[in-house]
Amino acid sequence: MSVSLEHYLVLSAVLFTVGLFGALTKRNAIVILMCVEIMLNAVNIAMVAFSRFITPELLTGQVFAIFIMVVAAAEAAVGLAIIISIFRKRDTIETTDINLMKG
Amino acid sequence: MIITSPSVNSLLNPQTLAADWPGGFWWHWVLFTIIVIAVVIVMVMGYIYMARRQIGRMQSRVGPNRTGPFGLLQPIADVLKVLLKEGITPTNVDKTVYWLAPIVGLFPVFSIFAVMPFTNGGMLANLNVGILYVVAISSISTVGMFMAGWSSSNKFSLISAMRVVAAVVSYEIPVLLSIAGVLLLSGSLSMNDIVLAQDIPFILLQPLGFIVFFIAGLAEISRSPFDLLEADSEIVAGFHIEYSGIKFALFYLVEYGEAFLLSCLISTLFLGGWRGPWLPEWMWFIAKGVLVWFVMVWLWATLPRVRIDQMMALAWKFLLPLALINLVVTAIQVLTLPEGSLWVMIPVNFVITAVLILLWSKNSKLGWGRVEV
Amino acid sequence: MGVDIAFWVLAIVGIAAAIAVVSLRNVFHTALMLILCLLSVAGIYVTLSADFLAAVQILIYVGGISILIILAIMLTREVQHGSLSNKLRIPVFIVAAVFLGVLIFAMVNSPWQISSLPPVEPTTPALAGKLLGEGGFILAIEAAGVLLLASILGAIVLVREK
Amino acid sequence: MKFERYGLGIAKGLSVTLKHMFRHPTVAQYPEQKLNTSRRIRGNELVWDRQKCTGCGTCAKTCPQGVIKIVTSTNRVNNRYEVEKYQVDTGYCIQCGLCVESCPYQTLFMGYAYERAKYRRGELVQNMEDMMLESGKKQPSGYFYPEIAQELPRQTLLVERITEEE
Repeated sequence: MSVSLEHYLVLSAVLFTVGLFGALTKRNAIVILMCVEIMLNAVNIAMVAFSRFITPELLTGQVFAIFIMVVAAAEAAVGLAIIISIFRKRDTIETTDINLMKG
Repeated sequence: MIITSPSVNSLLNPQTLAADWPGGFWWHWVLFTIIVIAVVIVMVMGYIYMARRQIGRMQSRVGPNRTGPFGLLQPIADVLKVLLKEGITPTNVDKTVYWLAPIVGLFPVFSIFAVMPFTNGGMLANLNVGILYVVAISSISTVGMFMAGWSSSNKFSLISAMRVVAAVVSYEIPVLLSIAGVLLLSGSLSMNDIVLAQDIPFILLQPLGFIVFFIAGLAEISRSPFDLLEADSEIVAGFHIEYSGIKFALFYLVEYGEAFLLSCLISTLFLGGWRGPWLPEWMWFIAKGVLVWFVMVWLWATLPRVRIDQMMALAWKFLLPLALINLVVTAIQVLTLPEGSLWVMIPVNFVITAVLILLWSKNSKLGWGRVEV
Repeated sequence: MGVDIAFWVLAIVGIAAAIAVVSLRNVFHTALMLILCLLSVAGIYVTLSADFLAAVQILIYVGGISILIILAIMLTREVQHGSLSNKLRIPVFIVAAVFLGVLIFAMVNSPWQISSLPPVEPTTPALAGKLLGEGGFILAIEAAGVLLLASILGAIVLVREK
Repeated sequence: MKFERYGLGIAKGLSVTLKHMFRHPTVAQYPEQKLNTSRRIRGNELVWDRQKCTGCGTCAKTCPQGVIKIVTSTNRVNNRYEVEKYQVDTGYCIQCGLCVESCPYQTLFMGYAYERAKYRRGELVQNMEDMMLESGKKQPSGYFYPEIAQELPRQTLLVERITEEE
């Protein structure tokens, strides 16, 4: 069976779901950030697969993938900076312990 | 399996391949992969020999001269000695990571040589994204070093690994920016096309880019004077303290393989690669690489080791602004200068380089203003 | 044929690595598995004939983001505590499974209009034209540049010691 | 205009190392080439003149390590001591030279040789036959004996080899 668009989309969906599961269940903030990266990558796979199979002459999907990478890089930088400053203040990065705003 | 796929084959640019270069048969790929790996290992041995002899002479010593004529067999003796040693696995190491680290470090070094143009088109894979591939893959070997440093469960190796990461993260930026200057001139990412574009070697057109790339490259592969990740006086041996036997040999190979890689890259990007009169092409390529290695060992024998804060300051305050200015100046020159008048750039760029380095070196002090560069 | 084998190998490696990321307890191993997952995604890009994107993926994710993540792990000393789950484990698993089912159902049953054109080769000049040329995404690029600058400044301000 | 701040230091250093590279190396290739040691070297062996020795045993008494062993018998004919056994354990010898200085008849000398590495500790014990001056194999050092020192060759130094070349 030749690899088609559906294969890539299913791969993308599985990766996205795994990332989603991790992002919602993990307690370590850095691991949550990693899971978000996996989700962004899953979206990128879907983008590039659409670009390859539906509009191969336009490359718009790849352009969007590049923008998603830029946003991911910015998000990682700021996110890790926030995590490190939280760690400095409170000496933990367990999301269950960071509950100052909880009523 | 990936190689035989039509999609990847179509990534290769068939026009720039020489007529007698193999393309279609899988055993050609296997054969030439083995040849490239063998060349790398032989050159690494040659580099080790050359470094030891040259440093010896620069310190008024002789260097190894006992094994074989002129000590030529010394690297082989070294390799045999290291391989025959007992491979010790300390108790508290993270076993899987500890065993995988040398392989993760070694694999990128070999795979980069797939896109290195030893002759005109004489490369395993003429990728369209050649230089980008080189920069991308070389960052994987940092992960190997970090794995080694972390899994050894040794404070010294962890400090060393942190230094590796800090150095690579900071110096990646000047490296990429100075490569971008070259790419503006060559108009292609393919390594072979970069060499083909060098009617004038880019070291003349990009003197500032060359200096930035050379210094930042030295820091990335942690050669002296930026070898503070294995500063023996502070942190014993760096990230491979706990390694012995064949695993240590692999790290040694990575270290000198990266040196060979950097000299080949400089030869390709700035010195005109395989281009040159009279001699065969591959000989020019190797000769330029050896010349670069000579300069690297010369610096190694001369300069004292920098501190970590000096290293960071050099990256962010000195190299980064200079690389940015170089990129902007090159872009303006490429846009405004008419076709075929590249030689005008040579004196202009040399003047700009001299002025910028004078201006910036006045501002950057090392060691509370006592030792100044 | 080669593309098929490559796809299956890369897909299985990628999914296995992703599952390892969410299930391993050692945070450093998690980061290494993330790197493996990102590398296999780069391989997936190659099978989709997006060579430039594959190289950029390795450069940004493996060379940049994962190194930063490892650095953050080291700075926060959370390796000993491990990466534990919170109380929502089972409900989230059910929700994720249902979500995956819906996604796959929608994807498989949608009538995609597959184009038979060959992919653009090489992609680098085409992408450059798309990004920077007439009618391209030059405004978005400028915005991305501003975003990156803002995030760098923000990160520096956040982690700066008083 | 001073250029000390503009990277001239690096250039100076590089020129120094380059100069050294084309200079003659200043090391001696040891097993083949040997430098002359000091004329007054305290080599790690003793040389003993049997003819002049009276067997008084002063050397053994002064030795702080107590490594000199001397056994004598009385010779009634010549009315003197006959040395039966004289041995030094050079493994414990600290080369202080007190035995040489204390010898009233000037029969004991420090050795001039320095290559006495052995595989067994027992082999370091110097016997009577091994230290005799008469055998001609042993060269006494000029330590405490200026007249012997004058006959020995002058010491050669690595520094001299450098100045030779320049």
